[in-house]
Amino acid sequence: MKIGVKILPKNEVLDTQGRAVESTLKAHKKDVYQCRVGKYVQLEMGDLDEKSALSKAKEIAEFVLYNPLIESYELEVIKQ
Amino acid sequence: MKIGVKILPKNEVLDTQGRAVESTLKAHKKDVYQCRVGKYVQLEMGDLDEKSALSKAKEIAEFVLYNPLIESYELEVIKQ
Amino acid sequence: MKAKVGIVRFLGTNCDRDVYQAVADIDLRPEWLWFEDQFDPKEFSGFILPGGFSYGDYLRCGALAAKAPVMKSIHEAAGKGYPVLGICNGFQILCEAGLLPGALVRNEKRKFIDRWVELKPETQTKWSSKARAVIRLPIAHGEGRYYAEEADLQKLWDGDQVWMTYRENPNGSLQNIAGVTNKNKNVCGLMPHPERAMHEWMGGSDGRVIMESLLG
Amino acid sequence: MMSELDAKLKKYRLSRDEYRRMEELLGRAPQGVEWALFSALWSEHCSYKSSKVHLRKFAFKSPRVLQSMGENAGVIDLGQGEKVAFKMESHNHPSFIEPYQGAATGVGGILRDIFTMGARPIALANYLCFGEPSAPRMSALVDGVVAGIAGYGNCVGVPTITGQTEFHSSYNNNILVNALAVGLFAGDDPVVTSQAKGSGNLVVYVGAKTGRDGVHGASMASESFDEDSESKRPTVQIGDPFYEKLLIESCLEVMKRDLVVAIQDMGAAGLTSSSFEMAAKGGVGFRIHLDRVPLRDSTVGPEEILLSESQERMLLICEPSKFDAVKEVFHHWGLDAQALGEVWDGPEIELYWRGDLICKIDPRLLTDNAPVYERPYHPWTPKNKKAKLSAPELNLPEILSSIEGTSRRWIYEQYDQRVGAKTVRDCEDSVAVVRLPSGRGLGLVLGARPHVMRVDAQIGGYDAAFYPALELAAKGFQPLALTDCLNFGNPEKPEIMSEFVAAVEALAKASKTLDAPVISGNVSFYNETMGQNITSTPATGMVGLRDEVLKIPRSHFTIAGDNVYLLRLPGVELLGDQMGRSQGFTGDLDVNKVTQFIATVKDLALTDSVHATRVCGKFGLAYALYRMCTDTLGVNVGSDMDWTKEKLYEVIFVGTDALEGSLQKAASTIGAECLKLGSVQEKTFVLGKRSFDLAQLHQSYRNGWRMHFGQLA
Ligand SMILES: Nc1ncnc2c1ncn2[C@@H]1O[C@H](COP(=O)(O)OP(=O)(O)O)[C@@H](O)[C@H]1O
Ligand SMILES: [Mg+2]
Repeated sequence: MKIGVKILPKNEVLDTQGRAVESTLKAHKKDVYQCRVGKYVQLEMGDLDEKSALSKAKEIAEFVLYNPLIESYELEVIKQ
Repeated sequence: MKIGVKILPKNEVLDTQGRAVESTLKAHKKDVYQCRVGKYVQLEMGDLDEKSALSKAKEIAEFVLYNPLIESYELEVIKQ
Repeated sequence: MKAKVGIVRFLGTNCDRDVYQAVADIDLRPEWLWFEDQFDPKEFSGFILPGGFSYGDYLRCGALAAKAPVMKSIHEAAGKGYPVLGICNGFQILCEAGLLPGALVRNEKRKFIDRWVELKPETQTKWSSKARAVIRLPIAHGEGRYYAEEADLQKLWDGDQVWMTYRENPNGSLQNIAGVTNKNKNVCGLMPHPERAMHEWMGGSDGRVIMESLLG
Repeated sequence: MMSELDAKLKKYRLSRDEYRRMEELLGRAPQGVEWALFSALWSEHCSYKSSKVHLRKFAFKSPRVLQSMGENAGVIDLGQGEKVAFKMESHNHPSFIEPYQGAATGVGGILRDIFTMGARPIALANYLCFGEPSAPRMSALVDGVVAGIAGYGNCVGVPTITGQTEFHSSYNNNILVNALAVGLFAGDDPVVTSQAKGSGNLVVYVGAKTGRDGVHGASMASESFDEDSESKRPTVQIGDPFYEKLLIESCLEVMKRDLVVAIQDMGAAGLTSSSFEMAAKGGVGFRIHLDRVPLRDSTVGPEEILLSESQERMLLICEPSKFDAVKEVFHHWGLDAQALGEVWDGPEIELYWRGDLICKIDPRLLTDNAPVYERPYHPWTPKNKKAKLSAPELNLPEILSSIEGTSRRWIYEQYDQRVGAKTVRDCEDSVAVVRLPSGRGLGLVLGARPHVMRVDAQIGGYDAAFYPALELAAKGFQPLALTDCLNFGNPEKPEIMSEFVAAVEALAKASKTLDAPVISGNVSFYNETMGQNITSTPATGMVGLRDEVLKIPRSHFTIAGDNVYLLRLPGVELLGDQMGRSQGFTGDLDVNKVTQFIATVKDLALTDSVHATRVCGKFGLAYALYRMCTDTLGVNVGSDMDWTKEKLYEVIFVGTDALEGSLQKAASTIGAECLKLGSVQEKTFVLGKRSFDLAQLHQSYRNGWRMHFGQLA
């Protein structure tokens, strides 16, 4: 079972990368309204059912993968 | 319309961050089989339908977001 | 007998030997503390978490190191009022470990910056009893931009917890913050590197102001 | 039948002659993995087959040299118990394909060459040649290469203290990325070699697991780029500076504790080159079980294991009784050590895969018996020698904002220049200096100036040693030794080979007269893309020594009122093709005179009356004077001079009145000229009849980079 952890910076003050991408896109006439750049972590959990995989992933995310002061996260189950 | 771009190091390419996170998790008895660390980009595309949003996101991803030599990516439509 | 100063080494820490030398230079006794071990703070007069890419700065600077077993002892020492200093990556680790408020995020221009900067000490701490009006130290970081939510920033100023500010902001730090301290002023974090400014031949010796505060 | 052979030869990048030689040496046709072994070890990159006969010209005896060419890095003795190892290496092709990882792994590779000798890396430098800023991909290449060097060096914790960055259209499709590293042996640190010894000793693999990274990389690097290079791409090698840091600490520890017999990094051609070279040097054989190699991906097969260039791996030989201690050290640093097999009397290397012997071969067939070529070349005849050069108009603001002339701060601000706490002078200075434990200064400068090479390969070759030696001398350092990285085009073309031979012979002669031997180096041929060859670029790195570090002359003006002098050796005058000027030179270069000039400059630079010095270089005197200005201090030169031509050689001295006498005396002794140019003044930049606004000049110099690379700055 694979779980994806999507992590995004909380507010735009922090997202210098997102802003840089926005301005590159603008310079090349590929504007978007907003671009946010964060992290994607894929956890291969082995033989767990969906529920236990999600709960273990949540534990891991909160243990170390994200910093609540500056980031928010979301989990997803990855279908093969 | 929001599109998410999930970017991960290609399978055959060494993932330096994933390797370090994996061993930290192991040291804390939170083992996973594998951990890959990449980027997550969220594009706010405005008033586009799903199909055009996806095709514009694809163009953007290939233009600037990912490095085809070492990374692969996937798009997702983000439901509000 | 000279007082022992504990210097914490994580995997990847790369300013460890420099801090060791700086402590020896002011005639104190540096002693290594390994990330997997714990220790009794009583044997030490202070602790330093050196700078430099623990765990490659992977995931988030300082995040992986903050979970190491040695941090339990650092927490304990901090709680008991021992002087604890985090330099650069050490500062990031202290923030990630919750020992100091705020976070250090990527520089505004997204590039690593190596440069000498001028700093203004804003308050006295256990690490700056002899501080002057302005000190000059080198910075070397890619993620040194101090961030805290607005209300928390106000609390920092109100609580006299802003330790040092940049005279000219190099990295986009909120309110020019270069270093902060905890309420007790025994735990301090600083982005610039005092250990790289210990002698005239290094280009300046203002780093002594900070290291020598351990001499009491 | 024949075409099958041809296909095989093409795949393994071997020639028909080489095939015949393989048959002869083996007494039969090559089979199985032997193809891969020959392909890797007989590649230009590993075998130096086109350069070997000429590299011998560098050899001369010097009591200072402890290790020289043939080992992973050269080592010199500095006296007082201190020794340094240093070496320079190219990573041109990989950096053009993937600039960040290419440059990063270049830094990682050169560091391994240093610490594998037992030296702790203390400094890095990089020599970069890029194309025109407007060339396709160029700004991304610049951005990626610099970020890669910074990313690796900063994280691994070795300061980057100097560098050189050149721009020219000849590099548009073939950039150069050369990295240099210096390592220090302090106290009784042993110098460890790669010579395997001792039947029954273990062959041990340490570091990262093996993947398919860079398979066939060595033979790729030995080929010109063509349009289908794109499709031949192997898996990109990813560097992990964090892992390298752990390797440095653990390897130094096992060497210091005398737990290993020999050690070598797995660089180009990975396990193959390390094991075959170690065995051949020691005159022993190995038995290696390839299936014991730790893999990142279980589908990697024996041939790929042999050729993989996965980063951050080392091979070491240890006595069986010490293996547990070795394992413990690596384990402490979070790494694994895995025994692959053992040393035996040999002389063959036996390779096993899942119990079967798949190859048994004498390693010397692949190393000592690699082909050697005398590629055709012509004796050197100068093409650009002129009777007279007319000086171009001085347009200083234009020069200062040109890509050749503008500030490199954007680059070096991204490098940690001070980690290690030894840096005395950093990238801002023309000579970088680290302080040795004895309190003495070790100076480091890079040399080779492509614009001089384009004027004349022979003068350029001399200059590749003399210019850095003079820069060291101007700061009071005794030049000690050189490393080089010879970047050239296709050696099968006689005009390229002629430049190679001319430059190598000139460099060898200059190094001999300076008594500064070339102790290590690297050759990078085939820097040719679609028929276009790069400027022949024999990059060098030179180290020098000085007794103390507090009185080193500055590179900029320090005190208003100081006198400004010029010490000039008559000889060669030169104009480079920068900014579209036509090029050429006049006069002859007298090797002995230049050497004497350098020695004199060094003695003068040690006198107390000297406050600042600078060697004049690109763009001539006016540019050099500008580069000495600070925000507040400039210079007033009374009379008009030749502002734009380059003279080989001249040095600006700045200091008190007392300086004049010693300069005059020295000048007359060695047949040089000494001119008093003027004096240091606040906020002034006056050259004869012209007066410039210093603040505006600073703007040109500082904003130039942004003009050319707007999106980066
Ligand atoms: N790639 C680089 N890495 C580090 N430092 C560099 C690099 N390129 C240039 N520099 C630094 O920039 C400064 C200016 O370079 P250059 O124009 O060649 O002047 P100089 O004549 O002083 O060497 C030098 O001191 C050099 O150390
Ligand atoms: Mg230079």
